[in-house]
Amino acid sequence: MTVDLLLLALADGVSYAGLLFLVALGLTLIFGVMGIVNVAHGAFFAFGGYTAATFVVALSGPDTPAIVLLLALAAAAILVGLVMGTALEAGLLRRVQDKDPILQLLVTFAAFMIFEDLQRLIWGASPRSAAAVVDSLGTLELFDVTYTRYQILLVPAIAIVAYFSLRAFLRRTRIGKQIVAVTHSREVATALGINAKRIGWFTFVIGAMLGALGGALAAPVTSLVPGVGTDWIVLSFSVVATAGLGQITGALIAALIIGIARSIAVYTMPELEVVVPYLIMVGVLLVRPSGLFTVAQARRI
Amino acid sequence: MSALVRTEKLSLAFGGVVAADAIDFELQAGERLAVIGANGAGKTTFINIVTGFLKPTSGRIFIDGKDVTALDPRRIVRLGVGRSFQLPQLFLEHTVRQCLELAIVGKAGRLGFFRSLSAQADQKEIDHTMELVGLRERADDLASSLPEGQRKLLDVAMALTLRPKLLIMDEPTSGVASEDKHDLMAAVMRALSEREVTSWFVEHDVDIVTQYATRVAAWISGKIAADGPPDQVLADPTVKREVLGVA
Amino acid sequence: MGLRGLLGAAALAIGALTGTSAALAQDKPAQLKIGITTFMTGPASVFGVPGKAAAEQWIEDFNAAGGIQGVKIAPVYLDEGLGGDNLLSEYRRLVQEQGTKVMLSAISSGNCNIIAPVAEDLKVLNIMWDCSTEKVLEERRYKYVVRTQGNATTEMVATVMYLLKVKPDFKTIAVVNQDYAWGRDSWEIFRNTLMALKPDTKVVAEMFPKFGAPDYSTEISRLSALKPDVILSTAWGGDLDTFVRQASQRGLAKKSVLVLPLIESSLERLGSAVPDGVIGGMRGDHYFLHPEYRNDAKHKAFVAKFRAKTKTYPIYPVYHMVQALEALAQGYEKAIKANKGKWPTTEQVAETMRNMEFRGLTRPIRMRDDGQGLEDQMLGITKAVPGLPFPVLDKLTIIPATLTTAPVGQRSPEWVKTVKPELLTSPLIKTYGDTAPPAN
Amino acid sequence: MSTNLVRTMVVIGALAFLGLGLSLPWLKTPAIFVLSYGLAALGVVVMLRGGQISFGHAMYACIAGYTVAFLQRAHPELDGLVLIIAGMVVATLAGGIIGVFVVRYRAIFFGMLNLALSMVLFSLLAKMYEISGGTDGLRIDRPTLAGITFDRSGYESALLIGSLVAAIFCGWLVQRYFRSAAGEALAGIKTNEARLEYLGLSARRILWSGYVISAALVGLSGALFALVQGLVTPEMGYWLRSGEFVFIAILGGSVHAIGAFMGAIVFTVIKLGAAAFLTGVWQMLLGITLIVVILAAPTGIAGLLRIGTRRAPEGGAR
Repeated sequence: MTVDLLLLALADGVSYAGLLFLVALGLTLIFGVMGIVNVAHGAFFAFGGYTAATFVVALSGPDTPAIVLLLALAAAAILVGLVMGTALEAGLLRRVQDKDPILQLLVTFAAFMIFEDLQRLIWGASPRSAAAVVDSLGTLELFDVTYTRYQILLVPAIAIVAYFSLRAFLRRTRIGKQIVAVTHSREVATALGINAKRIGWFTFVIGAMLGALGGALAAPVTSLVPGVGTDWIVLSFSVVATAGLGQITGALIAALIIGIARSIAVYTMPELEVVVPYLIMVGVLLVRPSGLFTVAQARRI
Repeated sequence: MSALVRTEKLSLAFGGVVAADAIDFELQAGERLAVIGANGAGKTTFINIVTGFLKPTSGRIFIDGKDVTALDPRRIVRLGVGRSFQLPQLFLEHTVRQCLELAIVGKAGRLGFFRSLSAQADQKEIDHTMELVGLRERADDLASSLPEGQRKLLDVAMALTLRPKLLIMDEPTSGVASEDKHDLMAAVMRALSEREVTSWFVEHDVDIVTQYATRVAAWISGKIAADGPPDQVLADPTVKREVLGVA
Repeated sequence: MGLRGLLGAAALAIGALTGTSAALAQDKPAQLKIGITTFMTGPASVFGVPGKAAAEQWIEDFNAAGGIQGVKIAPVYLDEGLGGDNLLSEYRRLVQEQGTKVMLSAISSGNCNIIAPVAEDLKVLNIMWDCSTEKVLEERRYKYVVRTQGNATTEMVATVMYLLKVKPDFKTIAVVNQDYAWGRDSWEIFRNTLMALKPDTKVVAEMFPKFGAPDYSTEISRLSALKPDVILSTAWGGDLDTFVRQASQRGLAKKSVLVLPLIESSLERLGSAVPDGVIGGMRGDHYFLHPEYRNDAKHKAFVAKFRAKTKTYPIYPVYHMVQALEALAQGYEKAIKANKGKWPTTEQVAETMRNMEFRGLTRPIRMRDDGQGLEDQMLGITKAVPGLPFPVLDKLTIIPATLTTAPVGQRSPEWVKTVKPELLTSPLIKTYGDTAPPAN
Repeated sequence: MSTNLVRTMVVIGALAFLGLGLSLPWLKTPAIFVLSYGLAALGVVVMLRGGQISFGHAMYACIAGYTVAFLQRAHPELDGLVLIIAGMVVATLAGGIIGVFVVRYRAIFFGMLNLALSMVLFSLLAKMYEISGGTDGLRIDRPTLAGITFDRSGYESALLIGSLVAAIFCGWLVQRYFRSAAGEALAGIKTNEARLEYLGLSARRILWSGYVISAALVGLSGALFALVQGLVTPEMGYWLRSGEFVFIAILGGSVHAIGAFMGAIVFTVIKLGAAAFLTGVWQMLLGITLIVVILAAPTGIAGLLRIGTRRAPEGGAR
């Protein structure tokens, strides 16, 4: 494992971590506010990807500028996030808010099963891709290995922008502060006059958009097939659990750890590539049950 | 005969807040100790430390001369310490009878996997305890259906069925209607005297303290400010100002 | 009626249920029910869906022409995309409940491994129409299971021979195969053959990404850094599409020669994304620009009708489906003749299909005694040509199956180690020049 | 009152299973799947009683299944019953060892750790092609059952009878466990774990014994599934399969052991029914069913039928 191979592994690892982070960010944000792990989050990823692929294929002509295609990806993410986020939060989760958390988790599992078939009914089963986006951005050389600008520059850049803008949003804007308040305690926040219902919906839609954005950004580099959502749910769980539920900065670091470890595994022990995220997750959970970055709260009696 | 409970320089701090400040304390068998103090003075925390729920930052705890500092609640309970809680800690989805059955079976230590719980538990003992605290006619109702006062009773009853040597009660009468407070304490004290059980209870109502306690200890910000016979401690000027709020 | 009574009743019932299977059917059935398993979902649907279209088209024409002595074929399609265990339950339901007599299954080598013993158990004729793992027929003698196309050995030995003819002096090779039976078995045979014919070759990387793995970027980065002379991938369907697309985006083909034995099925979908100079195959001699058969009446008619219906040229799974159905029809015809005109039993048809020769759309196939079909292999090199939106396979060479298939009863991984370099110069190998694009 | 209702339902259910098996041979395999899923869901119900939900319990079905496959590959002559018992024992041992770590966690962390462990097993099995046959899995040839060699349909009937007996026996045993001191203490963890500690009981040990029982039940389910299917694949341990077991447990209800089997029947009927008539939407139908059940009957079918409610424990006060 020479140094330049390590750097190559880092390049791929960071790019993969970008996608992982975006999807995990949506999941952890929703957990922070709603207190449930949304099993249907993988459906946001899948629908985001498929919608993006449909838009890109429709728009891409021989000379369509890259910016138009990128906007198509963003539009797909926003549209999917809004529609599906609202449908799931307002339509379903609000009805089970007071029920046992196990039942809330299962409602999202049921929603996932519905979305899975819905996706096949809409887009069929043959693979879809939005490769035109990657071609439109060209390539660059790194240690005389050709990389696509899309994967090495764009995806990590979007992930970083998403991280900082979300942090700034939560710290500086009014709605952002309300979200943080509801995250810490829904009762106290409501007592202070915060419309927890509206905040819950708003955060859920933001989380859904982030999940969909992950899918939209993955569309150009992968071929979307039925079942792609299922893998991404468990992968995002591994990031969120490693970081600690509700930890945004933690999710970025955990995504980097898992993304780079997975990429290094391809170079050294390709057999273990698929197992790496879950080995890390088990390792961390055994040592720090509530994740790397969460302080365990003492039980009050 | 060594003290039933003894602590040496017991201290615990949460961040800046000192919950227990190097407390030396002794409780002899047979005493009926009432603990008074303002909210946040460390009364409950001290109980949590002695019963093993919280680990002290320094100091030692002895029960019957045995060092229990490192033990968790389960082992301390086995040494004959029963405890009831400020907020009743019940099995809300079980009936009153089942809560008591679990307590008795817990005392025995062996949990059967096949015979039903009600078959394994000593029903005579349970009926007697329910009679004592007046929950007999609510035996088959869910714990969640009980009003606050009866929840307190059940909480104390569960500690009683453990036949403890020492019964620690954290504000047993708070939440109980004022006219029932005395009936509750009378019933509990009757049960305790029936089995010579030492009792240590946190109480805000001065009448209850004077009528049922043989000794009073006043907690002020993590320390024992005064400790002795009830009338002497209640007359102490710092206790009157800090604890009782009397000018 | 407590628990004990129940157990007594259960013991009684056990005797009643162990009856024997159905009696021998002699008279001509109203229709011949057959089950066809193919991928209708998942990455492999780019394979399974055209295969299904070919079956529908062929059966429609065949029934119109009178079927098997008046008996029409009634197909039922099962989706291999649902996974092994679901497929197995549906397979059993078709045979046990709906009395299906013949099953054409499967595409995935994994599914063939699962289904073969069950077919033998259920005593149903099972034609392996597209899966290629040689282990199925080499590890056990089956009575009811045959394969109407070549196996991994036939293809991999031919691919190594073609590679050594076109690029004899390469030193290093890397492999990126799908992680399941086909990916693993094909590499084992390819490597053993290569080591037998060119022992000094160095394998620099062996990678097996997950079947249906959507993203090869990390693997491609590693291959770009290693710069092996040759990169082999026996991937197919959606996985191959993704791999070739990402490889061409990052210019992998400039530094290494790509050897993609199943590329023919992806050419039209990938179009200009396929660079020139890729060594490619088609698991047989199934190419609509086949030098010997591009003007054959039966082949041209089928290609034209298929293209009209599906707007795409037929790919090799289409040819394999037609081959299986042709073999089935000719098998029944021969069995009826041998059975003095009466409708044959499944056992008789299975027996007849063992040593018969039949023709699909290209070169005829000879079925061996162990149920394995001998299918000649054709390989070429990709080249963009005007007038066609996707590259053609040029410098076509056809290598007869008799040279590259392990004899009956021998295990392939060991047999390929005995392959001699003289095989490369056998007179039976036919080579053709440039491939002209289609006329229309 | 409720026990007679349960007994009659068990008898009717058993006769229905046997009757269907007799008349529609192809129904035997799905019927065994129902019983196998029911046993697995029963394992999940044990955990639900303790207030814990695990999204990884299918790993024990996977462990048992692969044990059967490996054992048969090593000793082809072994009888089916020996294989089932061996599979169940190995799954139980695994549950015991993993349980020691897992019982330190509660709620979402308990679920996550189980999920992570099952995904490690799933990924490793899918990867180690030489050993575990990778994603294609391992085939299992038809063993003898209780010494008798059967042809396919006899084998299925014998397995159906065996699974039925196992299901009834396990259901009865688990229901006794639910009512026992250990079972009620497990339910105590759900409502107030601290109180258990203050009664001198170790919540971890109680949850551990429940975890081992659930691993054994899911193991038995996996071994039966492997034998009737004749194939084990990593999918047996995938998180979706664990999700299905939880689905069935909630659908059936955790108030009584029979709930798990009711849930399994409804689940399989919808899955097979939808697959046959409205191909490709069976997952959606199941999803809708689950939502309706959660909204309308959170205590599941068994809860709806007021089976085994707390109101009057068996025989009232003695």
